[in-house]
Amino acid sequence: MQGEVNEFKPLIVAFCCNWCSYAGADLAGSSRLSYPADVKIIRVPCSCRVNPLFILRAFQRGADGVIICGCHPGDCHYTTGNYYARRRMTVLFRLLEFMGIDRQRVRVEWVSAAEGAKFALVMNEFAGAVKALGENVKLGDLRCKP
Amino acid sequence: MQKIGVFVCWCGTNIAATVDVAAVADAMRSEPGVVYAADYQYMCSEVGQQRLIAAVREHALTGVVICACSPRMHEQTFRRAAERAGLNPYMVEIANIREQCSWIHKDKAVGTPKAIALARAAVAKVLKNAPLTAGESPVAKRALVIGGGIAGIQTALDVAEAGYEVDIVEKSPTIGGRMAQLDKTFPTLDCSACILTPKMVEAAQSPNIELLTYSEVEKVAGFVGNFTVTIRKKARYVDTNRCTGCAECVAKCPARKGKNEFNMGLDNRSAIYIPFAQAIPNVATIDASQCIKLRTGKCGICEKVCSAGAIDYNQRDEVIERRYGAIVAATGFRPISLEKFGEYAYQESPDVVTSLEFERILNAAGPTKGQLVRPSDGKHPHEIVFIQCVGSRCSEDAGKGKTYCSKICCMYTAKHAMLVREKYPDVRVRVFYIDVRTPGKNFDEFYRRAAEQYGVEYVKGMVGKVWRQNGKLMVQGSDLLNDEQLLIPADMVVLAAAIEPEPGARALATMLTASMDTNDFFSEAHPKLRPVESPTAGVFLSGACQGPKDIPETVAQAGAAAIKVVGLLSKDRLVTNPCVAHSNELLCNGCSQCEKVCPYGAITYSEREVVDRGVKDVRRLASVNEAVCRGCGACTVACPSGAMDLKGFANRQIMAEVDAICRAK
Amino acid sequence: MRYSYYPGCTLKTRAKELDRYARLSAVALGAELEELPEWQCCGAVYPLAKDEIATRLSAVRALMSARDEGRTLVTVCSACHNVLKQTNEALKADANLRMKVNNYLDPEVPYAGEARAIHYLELLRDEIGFGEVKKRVANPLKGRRIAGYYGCLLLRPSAVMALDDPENPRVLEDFIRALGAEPVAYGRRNECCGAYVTLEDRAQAEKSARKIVQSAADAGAETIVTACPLCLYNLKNSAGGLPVRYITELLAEALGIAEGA
Amino acid sequence: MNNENLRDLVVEISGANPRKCMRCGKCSGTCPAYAEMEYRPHRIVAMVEKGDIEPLMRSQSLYRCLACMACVERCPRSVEPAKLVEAVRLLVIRGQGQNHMSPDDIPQKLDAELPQQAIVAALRKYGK
Repeated sequence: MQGEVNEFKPLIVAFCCNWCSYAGADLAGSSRLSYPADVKIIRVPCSCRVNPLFILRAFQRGADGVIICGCHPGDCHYTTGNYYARRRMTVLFRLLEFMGIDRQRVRVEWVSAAEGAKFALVMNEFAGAVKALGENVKLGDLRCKP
Repeated sequence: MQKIGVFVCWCGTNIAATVDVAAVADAMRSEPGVVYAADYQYMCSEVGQQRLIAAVREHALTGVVICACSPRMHEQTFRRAAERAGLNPYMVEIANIREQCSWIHKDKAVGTPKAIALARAAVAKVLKNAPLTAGESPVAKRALVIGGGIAGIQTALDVAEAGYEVDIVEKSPTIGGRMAQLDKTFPTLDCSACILTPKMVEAAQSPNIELLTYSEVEKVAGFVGNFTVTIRKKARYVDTNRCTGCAECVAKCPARKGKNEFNMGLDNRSAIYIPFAQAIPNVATIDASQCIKLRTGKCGICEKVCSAGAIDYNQRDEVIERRYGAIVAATGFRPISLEKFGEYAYQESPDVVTSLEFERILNAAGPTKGQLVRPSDGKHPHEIVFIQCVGSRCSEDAGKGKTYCSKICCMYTAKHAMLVREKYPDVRVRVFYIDVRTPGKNFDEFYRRAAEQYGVEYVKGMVGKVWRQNGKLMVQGSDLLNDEQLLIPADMVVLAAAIEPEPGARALATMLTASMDTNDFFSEAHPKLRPVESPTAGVFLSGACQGPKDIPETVAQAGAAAIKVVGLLSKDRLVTNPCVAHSNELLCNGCSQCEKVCPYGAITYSEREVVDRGVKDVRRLASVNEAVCRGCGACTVACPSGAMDLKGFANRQIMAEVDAICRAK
Repeated sequence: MRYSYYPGCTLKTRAKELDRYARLSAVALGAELEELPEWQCCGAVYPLAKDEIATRLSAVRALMSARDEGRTLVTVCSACHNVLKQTNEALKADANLRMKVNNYLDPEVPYAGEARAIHYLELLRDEIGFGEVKKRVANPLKGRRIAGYYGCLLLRPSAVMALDDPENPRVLEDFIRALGAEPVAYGRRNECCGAYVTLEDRAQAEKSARKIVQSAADAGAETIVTACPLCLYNLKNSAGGLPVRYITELLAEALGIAEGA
Repeated sequence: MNNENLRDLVVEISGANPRKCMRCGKCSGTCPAYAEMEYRPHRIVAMVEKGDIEPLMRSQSLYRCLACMACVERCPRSVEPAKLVEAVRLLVIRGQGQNHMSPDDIPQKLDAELPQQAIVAALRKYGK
């Protein structure tokens, strides 16, 4: 038990769309499929509601990984929201890489309301990958510097 | 100054076993803004709700956080309770500490800190909440049913009976669907047409039902209560108002090589055709791909023989647009393609047929006039082998078939076997089965009757291969109970092919923004408690498009879907979702980015006068039509100036959640 | 067009006709088969166990050698082709196997399934084209009713071999048709001839083979053709009475290059 | 070795999963060596799943399988019975002195027509 006290616990923020992925997370729960407690879910109506600023904010505040989950392409409750999310994140992830955040700390995944097992699998996998990378360096906010 | 109350639910032991609920409540007491925190066994119970109401009043709470099950379960319950206490319902936030915490973590050491983190995030969010008022939108008092099989017909009849207008859109020239193709129905063996055609006639005669046959849905816009649907009425090249259904044209048409869809392609039909005798509407349709006149300009015989003058070679597709309050998907099923099951020789031998083809062979109006003969040579068969589970219950990695049980095959195979033995006692009938699944009223008794009274031989095992040899079909399979491998020289083999959703359902689901499962069946809003509703408001499900089902189940579900439609149409106005976008006109720079990404066309621009820091100015500004906006938030991210925000999921609310979650660091 | 060619051990001894006519016919059809400089026996059967590494190595060497020559690898023996193709696909799909094999062989350039291994029938169908074969036929085998025998090795496992539909194949029938003969399709054309069990229990192998020959005879065939020496041996021994020949013998006969023709 | 260990070993060597079996018996309906086998393919899968490996290891059925892959090809659950047979056979012949066939056995089986590939194949399948 001693060893576990100092074990690195990553902080992971998961943005889940209300219609597919949040429901998928609920299904993972009602199917009792576990994934690390390090993952904390924020409910948004659609993956396209995820403003890149939210992700930057998370990294500023010490998140070790951020994952955005939406409906599968073609299945978006709002028809096209997940396509916007995908394109925005592609651009953002390149920027993050430029800022020195490992590409593996961010991810976009499609999880439907029927895919409880996939949700758990994705979260286990992602949490494992982030854990392996170790603690992230907080992004600085220049406006806060003297 | 906000005053927040936090309520931690035990959910019996569902939460309390792996989350220390008292510790969560305790931790919340020291959160900024929290003036009250408590835990209780069942917050969703009446007593639990009363406690919430009492606390709101006693402590003059301005916002409430419930730490309980998923908001998808009880958000509405708690919003209503808050309203009863005089609080704006949108001042309630839920921390999901059951599905996303207690149920997935094994003990309190892990569960409690996570529950606290989730509760903190909810508190942080509710502090930034603002009261919201839902708007209202009118309900179009008309329903659309897509699919004219027994599911669609029954739903339409029930909706019409309740006094509402309903349209049935059917892609083929007649309503009736799969049930019209069936000979007899289990477990009573009554004739399918005899019980279906009265319903078809009733649908045609009902003043509240309009049949749009040979038509397809092309576009769906709008939302619950206010759908605008574009429907293409395909050209029949026949004036349906003039055609009397005399079928003179059908008899004289020289192009007779069209595959007869009604008989599963077992025989041919003419280019101008009426699908079957009891078709509704009973009018002819020209298959343009087969018609000599339409292809080459020569012929024109049907026009000459038609005494009603109904033939119109110049007819064009007609596109209409209608408004509906509710939409029902009833698109049905088809048997799967058997191309990946070559071991059963379906492609090689005409004497290997699917069960639906066999149904047509048994039917008096079928290609053999109901005579049981081999399709290859018209001879009477002496030995028939039925193979169950062809393409059903396959593993995902098998690369063929479906993972689910098709549900109806055990029963229809017992029916077929029984019908054969009843009419032709000289025919030996064997059924290869893996399991016989007959959970239905009088179903198992039916199957036992096939075995015990009709002498159908049930063989526990599976056929490995079928091939033609010396004019017979050699069927090699295992008889597991007798521990032997059988080699049966059979005359016919009938395959219980798995069923799958009609292929057009996928495109329709996309138009309806209704979700589907991995097998392309429509998903229900809740597998147990909302089985006939799609997760998309105003879209309902009827029949096999939601999953394999037999006729009694389909009819029951069709009726259930109808009452949901009636419940919706009986309202004059619907409360709209207040979580919609809005633009801060002082920040808007008129760039139109939001307008471009809006999937609903809810954003418009106009020149308006604003007063910015005391200065009057006329600017080009975005405004959101709240009745049309669905609240996805695409515009909020597209907006470069930060003018666009989403009520209920505002930037500052989500930022506050992020901050709260990250506070652990 | 030049191809690497893997004959296999049986083609050097008992099945010389299969080999000789494969080469001669290829030349007549404008394809050049160049035997791999050094090759070893492929092992005759593909190991079904995951932990068998050593028994896969000779196949890897052959594949690697074809890759290094930059040519497609053609094999006419069904058994050799099965081993080579399955080994190649396993190396593409299984990273663990790939690592072990490369550790063992330690090649200059690690091997990851880059070679393309095709069967002689695929050479005829996909590279040369049966239409072209038909044009070059000098002695059409008119009126001959010929049954193509696939056995198991050409087709299975279909997800890996991907040569034809595993239950309703047509490549041999199309081949026979291209030679001007009449193909006879019959039920047991993709059932096993008894294979190596002939050494363990000759009676069992004969029984299997007899059923196949009977099935072909019932369908009215005069001759059976195969691409596998072991199939030919088993079918001939089955006392079924039908002549059994190699596909390349038939091809050479139709092209008019068979000796004594 | 106890039953569970033996089962785990067979599963590991074969890479096949007998738990996926739904007991349809299609493997036994398809097997061309069915008549020669004491334990039929469906039974072999069930025995491996149960851990009943020892009777299988003593059975001649292991040497009757043609590895023709018909059961693998047609199985609706992709259980791959042929791989299980091969794994059990390997458990036997990998033991010291347990070769079912050795090069010394070959000369008496030879005839003038026997192709080399048959000998190589038999030695591979029946020996180390």
